[in-house]
Amino acid sequence: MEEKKNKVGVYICYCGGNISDHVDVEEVRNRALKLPDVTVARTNMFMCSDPGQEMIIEDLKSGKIDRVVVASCAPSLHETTFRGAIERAGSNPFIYEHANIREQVSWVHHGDPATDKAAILIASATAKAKHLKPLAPIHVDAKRHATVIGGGIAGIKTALDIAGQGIDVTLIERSPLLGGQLNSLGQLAPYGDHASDILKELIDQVTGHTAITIHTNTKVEAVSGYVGNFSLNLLKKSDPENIPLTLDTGAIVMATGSVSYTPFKGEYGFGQYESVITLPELIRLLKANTSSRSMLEVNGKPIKNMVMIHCVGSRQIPGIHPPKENGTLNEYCSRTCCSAMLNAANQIRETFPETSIYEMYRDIRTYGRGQEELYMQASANKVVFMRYEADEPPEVSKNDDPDYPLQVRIKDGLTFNESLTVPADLVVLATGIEPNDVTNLASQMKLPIGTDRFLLEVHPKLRPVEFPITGIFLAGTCQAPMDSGEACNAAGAAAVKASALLSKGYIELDPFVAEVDTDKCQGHGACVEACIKEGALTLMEVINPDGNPVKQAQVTPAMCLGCGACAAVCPEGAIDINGWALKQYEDMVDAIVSDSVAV
Amino acid sequence: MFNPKEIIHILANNVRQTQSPFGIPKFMANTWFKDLALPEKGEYLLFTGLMYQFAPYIETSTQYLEKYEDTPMADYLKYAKYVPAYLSGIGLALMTPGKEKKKARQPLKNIAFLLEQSKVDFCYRPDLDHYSGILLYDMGDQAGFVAHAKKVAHRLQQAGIKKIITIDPHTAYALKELFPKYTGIQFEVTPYFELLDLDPKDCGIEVTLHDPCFFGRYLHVSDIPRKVLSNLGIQTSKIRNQGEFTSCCGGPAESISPALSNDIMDKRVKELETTGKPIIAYCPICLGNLKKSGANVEDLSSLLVRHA
Amino acid sequence: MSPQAEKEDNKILILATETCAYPGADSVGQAHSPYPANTYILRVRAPVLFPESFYFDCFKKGISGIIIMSCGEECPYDGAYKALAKRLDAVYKKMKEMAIDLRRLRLTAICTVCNRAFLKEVNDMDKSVRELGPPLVNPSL
Amino acid sequence: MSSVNLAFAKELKAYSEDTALECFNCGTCSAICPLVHDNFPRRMIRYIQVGAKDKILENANDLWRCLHCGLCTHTCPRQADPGEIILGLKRFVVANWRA
Amino acid sequence: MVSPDIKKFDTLVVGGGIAGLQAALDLGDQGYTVAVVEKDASIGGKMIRLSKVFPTLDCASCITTPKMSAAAHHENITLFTYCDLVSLDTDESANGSGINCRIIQRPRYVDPVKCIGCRQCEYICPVHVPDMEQGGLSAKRAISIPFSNAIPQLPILDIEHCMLCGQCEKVCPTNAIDYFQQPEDMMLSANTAIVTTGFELLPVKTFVQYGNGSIPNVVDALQMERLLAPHGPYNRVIRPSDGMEPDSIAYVQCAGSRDKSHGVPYCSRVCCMYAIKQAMLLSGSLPLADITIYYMDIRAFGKGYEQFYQNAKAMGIEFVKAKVARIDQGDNGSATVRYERQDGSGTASQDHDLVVLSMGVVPGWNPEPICAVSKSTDHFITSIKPKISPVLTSINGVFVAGAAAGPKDIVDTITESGSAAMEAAKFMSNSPRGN
Amino acid sequence: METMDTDKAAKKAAMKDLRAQRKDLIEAASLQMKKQKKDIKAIEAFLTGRAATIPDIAQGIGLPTDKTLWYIASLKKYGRIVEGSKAGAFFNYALNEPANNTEQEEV
Repeated sequence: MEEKKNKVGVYICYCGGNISDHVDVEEVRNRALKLPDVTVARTNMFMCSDPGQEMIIEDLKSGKIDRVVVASCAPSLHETTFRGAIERAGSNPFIYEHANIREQVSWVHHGDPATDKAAILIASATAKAKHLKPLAPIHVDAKRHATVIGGGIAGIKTALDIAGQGIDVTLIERSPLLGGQLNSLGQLAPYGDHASDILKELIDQVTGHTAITIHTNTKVEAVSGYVGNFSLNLLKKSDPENIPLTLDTGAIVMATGSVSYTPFKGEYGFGQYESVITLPELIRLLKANTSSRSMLEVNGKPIKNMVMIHCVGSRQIPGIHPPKENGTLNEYCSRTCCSAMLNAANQIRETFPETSIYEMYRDIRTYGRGQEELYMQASANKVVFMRYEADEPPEVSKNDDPDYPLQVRIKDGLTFNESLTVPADLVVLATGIEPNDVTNLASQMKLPIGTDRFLLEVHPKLRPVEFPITGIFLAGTCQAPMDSGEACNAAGAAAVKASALLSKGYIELDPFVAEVDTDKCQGHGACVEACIKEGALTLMEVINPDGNPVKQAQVTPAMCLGCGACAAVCPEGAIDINGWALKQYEDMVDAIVSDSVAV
Repeated sequence: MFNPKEIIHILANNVRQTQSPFGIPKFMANTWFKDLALPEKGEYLLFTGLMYQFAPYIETSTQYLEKYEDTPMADYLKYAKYVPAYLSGIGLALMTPGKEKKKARQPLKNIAFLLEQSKVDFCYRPDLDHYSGILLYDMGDQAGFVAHAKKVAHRLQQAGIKKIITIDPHTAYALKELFPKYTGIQFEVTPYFELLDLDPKDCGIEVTLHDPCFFGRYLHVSDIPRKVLSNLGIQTSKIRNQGEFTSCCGGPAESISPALSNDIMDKRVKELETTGKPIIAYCPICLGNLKKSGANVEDLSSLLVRHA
Repeated sequence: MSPQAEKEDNKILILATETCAYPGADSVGQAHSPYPANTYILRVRAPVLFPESFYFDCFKKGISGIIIMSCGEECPYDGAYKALAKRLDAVYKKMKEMAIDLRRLRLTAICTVCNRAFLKEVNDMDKSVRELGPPLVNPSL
Repeated sequence: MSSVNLAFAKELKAYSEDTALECFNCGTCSAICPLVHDNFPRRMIRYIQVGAKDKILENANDLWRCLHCGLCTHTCPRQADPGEIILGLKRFVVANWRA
Repeated sequence: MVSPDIKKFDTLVVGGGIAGLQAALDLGDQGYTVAVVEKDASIGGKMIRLSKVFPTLDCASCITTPKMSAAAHHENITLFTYCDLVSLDTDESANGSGINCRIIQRPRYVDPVKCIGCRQCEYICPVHVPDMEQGGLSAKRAISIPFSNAIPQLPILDIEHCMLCGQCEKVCPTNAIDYFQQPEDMMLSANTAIVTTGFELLPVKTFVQYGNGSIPNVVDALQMERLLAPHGPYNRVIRPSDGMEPDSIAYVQCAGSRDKSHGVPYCSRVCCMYAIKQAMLLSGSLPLADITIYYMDIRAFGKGYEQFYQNAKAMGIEFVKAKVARIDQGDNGSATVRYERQDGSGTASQDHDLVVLSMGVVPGWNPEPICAVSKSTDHFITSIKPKISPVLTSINGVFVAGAAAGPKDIVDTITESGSAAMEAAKFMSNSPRGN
Repeated sequence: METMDTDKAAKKAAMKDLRAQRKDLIEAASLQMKKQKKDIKAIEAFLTGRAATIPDIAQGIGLPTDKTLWYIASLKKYGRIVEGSKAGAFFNYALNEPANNTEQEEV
């Protein structure tokens, strides 16, 4: 047997049956041991657990291994865990390679093919591992400054929180006014706080804060740069000469907010009958209403019977609800409307006792603290509830009765599916939440957008306020519908991440960037031509060991994206990506085609 | 099922004419105290509400109703209203076996004895002991109930009564909750077992207590008889539906649908019998109903008297 | 036939981008949707890394089919996708010359939640390579 | 198809505590009722909520199947007191018969 | 005067569940020192005990373990597990900060320094005790590590069930067993505190309707999580009464929530989604089983939740709008649920092989009389500014996050924990006592 | 040596005291352990040479089915029992032969 040059340790996880139910883990271990570079192969019920990690640490410390391959779940879950373990063993975290044998093997294949494939993936990871070398994170100076895009409550709160940590913040708002959607709200569910009071408190703080610069009426035109060193081009609408402002910043928080859904013409009679209005319109009416009469008045007319219809433009179902002109459908729940509807109903019933209210819902979603109480209160206030199914929504039509210009017919689930008619003189539609269209900005910044058209976080639990692009975060209703308190929590969470990132004044980045083999580089310049990031790769004159000036490629690591466009074109194979080298892939393919471990 | 309209009519008429829902004249039903020398003055008035006394008659009438439920005969019920109440009542009284009537007296005698043993300063005034009208209330004859309750309450008030001992749950509920609400007259109402102060013993037996709905759920006093029993060393077995969650014996449905009543009763008896212990009731309706199903049941007062 | 060939002739190599397609494949796993096991997914930062020769080497080594699962226009490396597309044009051209069936190489965009698209691509390729068999590319070419 | 009538709840007020609208139609009362019968008492309560007076009078006899045992009231998650509502309806119906 | 025995930290986190760990990590990453006080023997809270989590269906353990591990190894974070919080005082005179607390670490009867986690003691121990980590459905030994991925990996000797036979002591290779171990009293001080004490489920025992916990095969949702977890008591879903693979499974929603008669009038917020999630997992592992969810309103309000619900419907999971009023023991180990058919066709009794109760969520900790932080009528800790910063409590410098401030799912909990860490950091930046 | 002996003696005395202190708990635990030992023995005897379902085992040894499952689950956890094929809606359980001398978590 030949002496093993590399010392790769292979660690295979049972994942509590998740893997071992379909992959013969012990068999895979035995096959891995036969691989030319593997000196140790071990298994564990949970590789990510402390005892699992401890195995790796022990083997590294005792010198049995100098490269680590863990075969377990998707690398997105535990790559950092194992890199951390390697670091704790005093080794360089980048001597690590991951084999994904759960999401890409045991959960999709069964029986012998699963075991064979797991073994091959480990062989291939091992082939890559032997080329791994210790790397050091790239140190990038970061501007201790953050930019918050969007001046609604989430944006304001984010700005205040980051500034509270002694970091300068610029807050950018497209409209002339800070406060966003909260400006159009009145008494908030469930505790009755006034939106205006909340805004006043926060806006006073943010405008008075010395570390916060506010640009209202300002649009972000362009974004460039990278973590710690972003650059934004701003355009002030008030500026007649349209001179763009440039802003250098270390981190960006997207807090671009949302808008209320606009029903299409004829949706529950909207745009067809003037007595059909949206919930935001009702809230505006309530804010403005100073009448001391016992009935709510709309356009001078007292309202005797009001029907409120839930889930308008939310929870839409393909095949039942017609899509918008652009083909979109709001399949999500808008989260806040149930409580807002009940809150409005309670206000009306308590202020205008002669106005009766019928609420037609699919599910009452008073999920949060103090919200079920709103529902109870509405019942105590004699609001009548009726329930409809998505495929048989209430029908709003004209009524012959002069007292009630409209009637709403509903097949009421609560009344044993009987058809009931409610005469009405006002119909209010609980219109949902839609994200502001930030496609332009998002595509410039490479931010993912979900199928629901909201900005998409990396992972709802692991990294709920982060984007895959380092240094850019998100908060508030640009991510999903949420109420004011929830948006503020998201703001706090985004702010804490941004603060941690910027607090030191420098950032450590993944070292996966291009590196030039100066022995091989002949200065062709093909790589520089192929490079997609301006400034990341340049041709420089250097003095070769013979003392002669030659041209050679040089990488600016903080700028390099690590895409590898350069590696593909170098005729000498003199440039490659650290940790993701072309050579490694070639060897991986060799391991895959060689069936040595699959027998 | 009988037509409630007819039943209510008869009951209301009876109460109006004879102060008794079944038309039984009080002098015929209320005789339990006659051989006891009960004090006529005391801190508390013992107020039986005549429920224990009426129980055997209810049973007789149910037997007849049961025969005719859901038969064309049920329709003849409506003619009952043309028969004077006291006549039908006396008929009912005559049809009820004397043995049953005698048995019905025993709990009342027991309770008087237990109160004496517990040195409760109480009196009994047959002239003040009236039916509470509760059945009218349960049937929805609000006007009939209020008219009757007002009469009863006024008499008690005029007699200067402040504190009342009740024995059955229905009367207790009527006097405690309904009288203040509908007559505006309030008494301090205490179920008899709450006043018992018996010498502690160690009987070492176990019984299954069936809580009446009104004591268990409405008046929330079902833990008190348990304490009284435990003081005598009598364990009460735990069943799923007890206390606030007690199951109805079916009794109150008797007059409208004896079949339904039987159904409910049988289910309840089955549950009570799972423990294998003697069953104890403390409501005349429950007692009668559970007995009817053949359960081994006796009144709480009888058990207490035996071990006090 | 060699014993190895009996094992699995038709290997499919999938180059899946780290930000989109690779988590997309994970998402298929999370949904426990089965697909052929002759697929080998390599996590790549951007497929622009691979020179033309890489693909031919793969075919020479015995890989039956290659699917490049990129981020498409969502690619975090601005411009990389264009370069990749251009390179693949050249690859296809050469494949034609070498009489390698064009179905053996696919470029597609797979997002993080594109389960159905992923399955379709994989199954289609599997069908193709089963029909075509292993590539017989002259190693000297 | 019938039209709702909110005024009915007001009419009932004279006979009962006004708690019918506290009910959120979970059906616990009907399921727990020893009557084991036809969505009772929620059917009645729902008819009060939407003001279906005619339906109540049509099915009035059902009310007297209620034993007033209180189990529904005890288990009502909204404490709408269905037992008392049924008693109130009995009073309303009796008054209606007598009227 | 500061006694040398007092351990000083920037922030004290009460509760080492996902909320506490996230807050600790967010503070630790900013350079603040954090003490995490946990009552259980392991950190990880409720989340580490779950199977998979909605709406992404990734395994709870896979998301929790990295955070547990990161917290355990973080240079700025110190864990105090198996500790009772005895007092938590705030010294208002110290400029609103000045948190002093006393904790008592219960004895494990195992020396944490000597123990190498080899589990020899566990294997040799002759006494079986119900494993509450597995919902009591299987047994562990009287000395055992709490669960496979517990942190720290130290066994606990259950003194109530120990025969003192000495076998574990004999077998231990490092002499780590210490039968004489005493509770350890510790004093901690900090500038800020974050309360992340989580939740508990209402005990089934108190529900007569559901049989007081005495009807076989009626389990609560957390027990069901264990049945579904790959390392659960049976490694598969079978009935606890006799090991039968259930053919029909029912979920009883709002079991104790939205119910004034049980003193929990509020919505427990997470039950709809976890019931749907469990139903989906079940239909994966038992494709032929009928799964019914009895509900009042489906509250799928979060990001991706409604689509998750619609998927479940499309998968054939039956949703019945009804509140189950009563459960009785049925034939052959089944449980019978009684409910009203909303369509007007009367009352129904349906037998199921397994019934899961989505029990109401109640606070995991009552601050009285340990800490003066105020509670609301729902007994959860009061949030004084629910619209601006839900993490602020009645005490300056004391913050709250996660289910301690009302029932909350993991997504909202993690975000709120970040928010609490932010507020604590801000408080310390502004406070003269801060670092 | 002498100090060690005294240490040992002191430890012994302390253990004696501790046992006296915890007398009731120890008695209860011992009783429980004996019952468990008996039950487990019965299960193992029943399963010798055959696989059986929970109802079969329970009936065979006269234990309630839930308690039987509890034991089986626990024995399975520590590798003494393995789950076998499905028999109707139930699973067969068998002894893990050859009986492992060293206890291990099931994998």
